[in-house]
Amino acid sequence: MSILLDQSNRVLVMGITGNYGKFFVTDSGGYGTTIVAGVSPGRGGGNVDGVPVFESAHAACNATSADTAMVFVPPHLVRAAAIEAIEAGCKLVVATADEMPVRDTIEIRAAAKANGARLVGPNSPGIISPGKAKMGFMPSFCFMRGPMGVISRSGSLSYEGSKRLTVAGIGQTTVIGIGGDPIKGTTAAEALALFHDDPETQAVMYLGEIGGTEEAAVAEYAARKDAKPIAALVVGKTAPPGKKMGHAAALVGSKADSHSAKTKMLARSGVHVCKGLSDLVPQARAALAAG
Amino acid sequence: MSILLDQSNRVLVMGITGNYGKFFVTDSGGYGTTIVAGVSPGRGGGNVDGVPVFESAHAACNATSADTAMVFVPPHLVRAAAIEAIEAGCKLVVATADEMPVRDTIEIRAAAKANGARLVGPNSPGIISPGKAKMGFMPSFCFMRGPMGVISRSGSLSYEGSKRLTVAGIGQTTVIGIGGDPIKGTTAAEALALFHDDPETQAVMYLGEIGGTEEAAVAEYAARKDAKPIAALVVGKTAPPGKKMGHAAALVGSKADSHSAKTKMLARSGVHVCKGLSDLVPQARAALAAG
Amino acid sequence: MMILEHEAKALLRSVGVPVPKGTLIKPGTRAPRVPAYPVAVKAQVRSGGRGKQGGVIRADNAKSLKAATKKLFATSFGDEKPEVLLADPWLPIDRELYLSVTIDAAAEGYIVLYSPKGGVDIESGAPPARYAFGAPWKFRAHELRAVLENVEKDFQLRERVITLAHRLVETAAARDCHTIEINPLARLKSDTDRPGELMALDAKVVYDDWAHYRNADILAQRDGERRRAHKLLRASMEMGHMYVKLDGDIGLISGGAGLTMGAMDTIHQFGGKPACFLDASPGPTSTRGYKPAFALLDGDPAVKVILVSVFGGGTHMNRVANSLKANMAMRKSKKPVVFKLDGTYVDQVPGIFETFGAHNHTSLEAAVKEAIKLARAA
Amino acid sequence: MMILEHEAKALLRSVGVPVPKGTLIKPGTRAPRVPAYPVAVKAQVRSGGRGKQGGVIRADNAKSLKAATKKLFATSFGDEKPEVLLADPWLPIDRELYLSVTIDAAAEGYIVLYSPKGGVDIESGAPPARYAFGAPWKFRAHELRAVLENVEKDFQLRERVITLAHRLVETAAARDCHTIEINPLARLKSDTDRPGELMALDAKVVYDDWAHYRNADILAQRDGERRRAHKLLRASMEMGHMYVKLDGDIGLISGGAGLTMGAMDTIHQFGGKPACFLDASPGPTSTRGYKPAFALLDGDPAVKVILVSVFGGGTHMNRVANSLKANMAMRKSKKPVVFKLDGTYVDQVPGIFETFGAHNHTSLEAAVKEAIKLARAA
Repeated sequence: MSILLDQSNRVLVMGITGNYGKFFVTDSGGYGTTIVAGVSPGRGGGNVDGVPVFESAHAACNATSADTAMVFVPPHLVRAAAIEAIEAGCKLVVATADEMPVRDTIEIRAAAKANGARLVGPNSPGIISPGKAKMGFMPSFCFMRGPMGVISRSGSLSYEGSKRLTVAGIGQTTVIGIGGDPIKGTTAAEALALFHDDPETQAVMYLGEIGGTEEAAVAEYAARKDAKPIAALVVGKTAPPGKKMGHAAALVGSKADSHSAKTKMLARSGVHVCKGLSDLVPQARAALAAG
Repeated sequence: MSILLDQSNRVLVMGITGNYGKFFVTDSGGYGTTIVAGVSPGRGGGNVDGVPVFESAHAACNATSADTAMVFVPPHLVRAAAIEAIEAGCKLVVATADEMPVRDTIEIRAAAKANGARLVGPNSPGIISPGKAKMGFMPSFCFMRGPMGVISRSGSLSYEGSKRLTVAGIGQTTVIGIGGDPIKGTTAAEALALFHDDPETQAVMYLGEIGGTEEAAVAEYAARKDAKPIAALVVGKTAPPGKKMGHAAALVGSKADSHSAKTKMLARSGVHVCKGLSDLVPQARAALAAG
Repeated sequence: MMILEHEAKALLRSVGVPVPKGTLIKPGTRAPRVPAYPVAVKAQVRSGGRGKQGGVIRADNAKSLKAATKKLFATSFGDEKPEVLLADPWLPIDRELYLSVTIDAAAEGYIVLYSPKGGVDIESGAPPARYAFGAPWKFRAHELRAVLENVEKDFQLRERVITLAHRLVETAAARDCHTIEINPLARLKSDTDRPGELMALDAKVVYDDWAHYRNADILAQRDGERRRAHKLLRASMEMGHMYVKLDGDIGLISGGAGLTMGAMDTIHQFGGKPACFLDASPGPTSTRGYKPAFALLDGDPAVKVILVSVFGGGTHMNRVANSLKANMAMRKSKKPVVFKLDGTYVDQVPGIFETFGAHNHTSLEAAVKEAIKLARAA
Repeated sequence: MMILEHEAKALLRSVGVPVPKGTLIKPGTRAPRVPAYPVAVKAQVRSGGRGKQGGVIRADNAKSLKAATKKLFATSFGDEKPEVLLADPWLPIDRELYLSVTIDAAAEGYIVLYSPKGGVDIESGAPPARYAFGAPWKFRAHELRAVLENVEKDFQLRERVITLAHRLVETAAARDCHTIEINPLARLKSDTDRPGELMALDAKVVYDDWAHYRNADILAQRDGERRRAHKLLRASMEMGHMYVKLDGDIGLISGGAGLTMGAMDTIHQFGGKPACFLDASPGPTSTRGYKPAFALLDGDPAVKVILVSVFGGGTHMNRVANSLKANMAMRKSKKPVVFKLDGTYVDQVPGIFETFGAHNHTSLEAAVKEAIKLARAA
C-alpha cells in the first residue's frame, strides 16, 4: 500500500506542452505513473509522447477518466489550472510551483474542500510511492519501496533524507513533500492521518524546519496512544531568529518556532528526534523497531 | 394568496433595538405581520414590545422558528446581518437600506443562493401583502387586497402607484419593491415568476425606470404565451442621458436604457404601457380585463 | 462615480496592469514637455464619447503639443472642461480589443465583457461576449475560456486576456468599482520592446459611491466632486441629496428617485418643464433637511416656482410639514411654492399647513398644473 | 516582506481605518516640526521589539523633539538604522487592544486574533482569541462575535472590533498581506473629538513577496530592498536567490531551503560556522545562475571557503556541474571551493568535474569536514 498515489491514479498534466510537462511525461511516465491526458489551451487535439492533449480539464477528464492532476504552469496561473482540474473531477492535485501567492493556495484549498479533493503543494517536490508512481521530479534512485512513510517540508531535504534511508536499506511506502509555504494543500497532520490509515506504513520519518506549526501537529499525533512510531529531523538549529530562511514559513518569529522548542516538544511526545542529518538513519531504525 | 409574505411568515428583526426596529414592531406588527424575535448583540434577553431579543440570529431562529428576516442596521452592517439571518435558516430576508455598496449585495445574494434563501432589496421599500402582512414602512392606507401584483423599482413610486390603484378599487395581492440598486436581491424577472405562479394574481403592474435591464426581463416575460397580463409605467422620460437619477441603476448609458426604447420594447411584447402616472389606472384596468 | 482616465490608469498600474507612461499637463502650462514624440494628448473629462468630440489630438512635436494643449483646455465636453490633460506615448499597435468588468443585475453580480474588436466604435459592432459569474470569488478562468473559445481565435492572446480579466475582477471587487473598462486594450506590435504585451490605452473606472467608508480614494473623489460644485449645491450634496440640473423653470423638491422622475414626467406631460431632478430624501424631517434644497432653487434664477412632492413611508408627513413650515418662515425668496405631500400621517398635514397659509394638494396632477400656471405667470 | 509602520498606516488609512495624523521626519532635518505636542517619535524600522529597544520617545516640545530625532537616527535596531521617523500625536487613550489578521496553516487560510489587552507585552499575556475561517470570503461577523463573546464584554466595543476585523481581512486578501497587525489598537477617551473610536496607534503589515506582479506596492518594496542592498547582494537577489548573512566563515551555496539549513546545521555539528544561508535554487543550470553567488561570497572577507551543496530533482546535475565549471573558470578569487552535488544525472558529474580538477563529495559529512579543515587552514 501507499498513500494518495499508486499506478491506479489516472494522471492529467495541466500544461503538458511546456518543458516541465514534456519532461514529466518522459520521466514520471517512465517510472510507472499512469499518465492519461494533458491540457494545453489552444493545443488540444495533439499529443505529447502519445498522451492526448485537450483544450480543458473537463474535456480531458470526460475522455480519459483522469482523476489526478499534476500542474505545470507558471506560478501566477497555478490557481486557475488547479481549480479547473478540481472542478473537472480530479480528487488529487499536485502543484510543485514555488513563488505562488498564498492567497492563491487558499483559494485552491477552498475549491478542493468544496469538491472533496486534495491538494499537495505548492512549493513542493510532489509525491512518490516508490516502485509504483511519482508525481514530481524527484531523482528516482533515491527511493525504494519499504515500510517507512516520509513527510517533508523541503524538496531537496526529502531527497537527501530518502536517499540516506534507501542506502541504509529502509524503503518508503510514500514520500510526500508538503511544501515550504505557510499555507499547504496538505498539512503534516493530514499526511500523518493518511499514513496512520495505511497498513503498510510501519513508521513515519518527518523532515521539518523551524517556523510554523506543523511540528506541533506532529507532536500531537505522536502523543496519541495509537500513533505509529515517528522519527523526526528539524533543520534550522543554526538559523538566526527573525530571518526568513528561504521558505516563507521557515522563520523563527516566536519562541515556539525555534529549533530547540520544536525538538523538545517532539521528544516529549515520544518522537525519535534526530540530532542532525547524520543521525537520521539511526532514529529511523529506532522508530521502525518501536513499531 | 400572495407571494413571499403573509401572516404565516415568522419574522425576525435584525437590529430590533434601533429606532427603525422599534417602529417596525409597532407599525408592521400592528398591521398583522407575525414578528417573533429580534436580534441585537449585547442586548439579548430583553424584549421590544413583548418581542424577545436574542444575541444572534442562530439563537433567535432556534428559539422561535423564525423563517423570515427584516434587516434594520446601518448600511455598512447590512451584509453581516443579512448573511447571519440567512445562515441561521431564514428563507426570506428583506433589506430596505440604501447607501449599500453593491459588492455587499452580491455577497448576500451568494449566501442566499447557497442556502436556498431569497433577498428582497436593498434600497427598497420592502414588501407588503395587503390585508395580511408587511415588511417595510409603506403607508398602509395606500394598499388594499385584490387581484393585482405590483413590482416597483422605487419606493415612493410604489406608494403613489398603489394608492392610485386602491383609490380606483383595484386591490393588490402583493406589492414588492425590488429596489433601485443595480444589483437586486430579487429581480423583476424573479418577482414576475412568483406572481406567475400565484393563482390569485390576475395581472401585474410593473413600475420601472430608465436604465438597467429589468424592463427587458419584463418584456421577455410578457412575450410568453402563458404570461399573465402586464401593465407598466416607466418613469424618466424627461431624464437627460448620462446622468444618474438618484438610483445608481437609473442612468441612460446606452440607447437601450432610454425611456423610449424601454416603452417601445414593452409595448411590442404586449405590455399595457402607461403614458404617465395619470394613465396608470386605465392601463391597470386594461391589463386586468385582458386576464 | 466615474474617475478621470489618468486616475483609472493609476489604479490599473497599481495592480500590475500595463498602461502607457503618460505625462500630465496642467492648465496654464505654457511649454508642455513630454519625453518623446509622437504623443496622444487626451482631455481628462468624465463624460463619454470624448474621442468623437475631438478630445484626443496627436502631437508630433513640441509645437503641435503646445497647440493641442491650448485647444483642449479651451474645449468643453458636455458641460465639462478638462481639469488636466494626459499625453500618452503614441504606441505601435497590432490590434485593438475591448475588455471590461462590470456589474449586471441578471448575473447577480459581476460580468466580464470582451470583444476582439475594440476602439471608438465598440457600440456599433457585434455585442461583446459576456461571461457572468456573480460573486467575485466565483470567477473561473476555464469558464471564461469556454466563453471566448469561438470569439478569440488567437489562443495566446486569449490566455493573456483571461489572466487580465481575472485581475480586473479582483480589482473591481477589492476597490469597489461598478465598472472597469479598457477600450482599447491594445496588443503592442512585435517590434516594440514588449512585443505582444497587452496594454490599457484608455481606461474607465466607475466607483461605487457608497463604499466611501472603506476606500479613501472614493471618499477623496466625493470630496472633489463637492469641492468643484457651486456653494449652494455643495450644501445640498452634503445632506446626501441628489441633484441633476435640467433646462426648465419648475424647481422640483421630491423624495425617492422613482417618484421624482414620475413628477418630472408629469410636469412635462402637462406642458411644463422641470428645472431639476432633486431627490431630497435624506433628512427631510429635520428643519436642516430641506434648507439647502430651498437655498439651491431660490438661488437659481432659472427657477420660477418650486414644487414640493413627497410621498413618505418611513418618512412621517407631519414632521415633513413642520420642517417645511420652518423653512418657509426662514426663506427670503418670494418664489411661489406648491405642495403635494402624501403618506404616513398625511392626515395631520392640513392642520399644520393651515398655520402658515399653505395648501396641500391631494393629487400630483393638480399640484403640477398649479405649478405650471405659476411658472407661466412669473 | 515587512513594510515600515508609516507605510502600513498609509495602507490602513486607504481602506478607511482611523490612524493618527502623523508627521514624517527625514534624516538631516535640523529643526523637525509637528502641528502639536506631545508626540510619540517612532523609529521606522522593520525589526520587531522596537518599543523595548527605546525606539519610541515621547516629545513634549520642540527641544525634546529635536533631541529625540537626533537620538533615534543615531540608534541601530537589530542591524537596521531608521530611514525615517514618524511623529504621531500622543493621544488620550482609554484602552489598548490587540487585533490582527494573519495566515495560518491549520486554518487553511486566514485567521483573526484578538486580545482585549494589547500593547508591548502582548506575548506574555493570555494567548489572543482565535477565529479561523480560511478563504477570505468565508469570514462571518457572527462567527467572530461568538468567538469574542466571552473575551470582550463591552459589546459596543466588540461590534467595532468585528467590523474592523472584517475590513482587515478584506484588505489582507485584496492587497496580498500575510499579516496585518494592529497593536495597540486604541480606544480614544471620551473627551477626545472622536470619543470611543478605535484607532491604529501602531501597524505591522507583512506583504506576500510573490504577489509582486499584481501589487505595485510589493514590487516597489522589493525594488527598495534591492536598492538598499549591497551591489554584490543585489545581483544575487535579482537572480531570485535568498541570502541571510551569518557570522561564520564557511560560505554555503545550496539549493532548497531545507537542505541549506540541513547543511548549516551539519557544519555546526562538526564544529564549523556557516557564513550564510544562500539558497541559489533559481537558475542554477545556466552559467549566469551561480555567478552572483560566487561574487557575493568571494567578495565577503569573512568567507574563508565555499561549500556548494546541491541535491537536484528537476535541476539536472550534469548542467549544474557545467555551470560550476564555467564559474570556476571565470572566478578570480583563490578561496577554496568544496563540492557536494547529488540528484538527477549525478552520475555524469565526476566526468565533468575531472575536466577542471574538481572533486565531488558523495556525502555531506565528508564535504563539510573538508570545508571546515580548509577554513581553519585559511
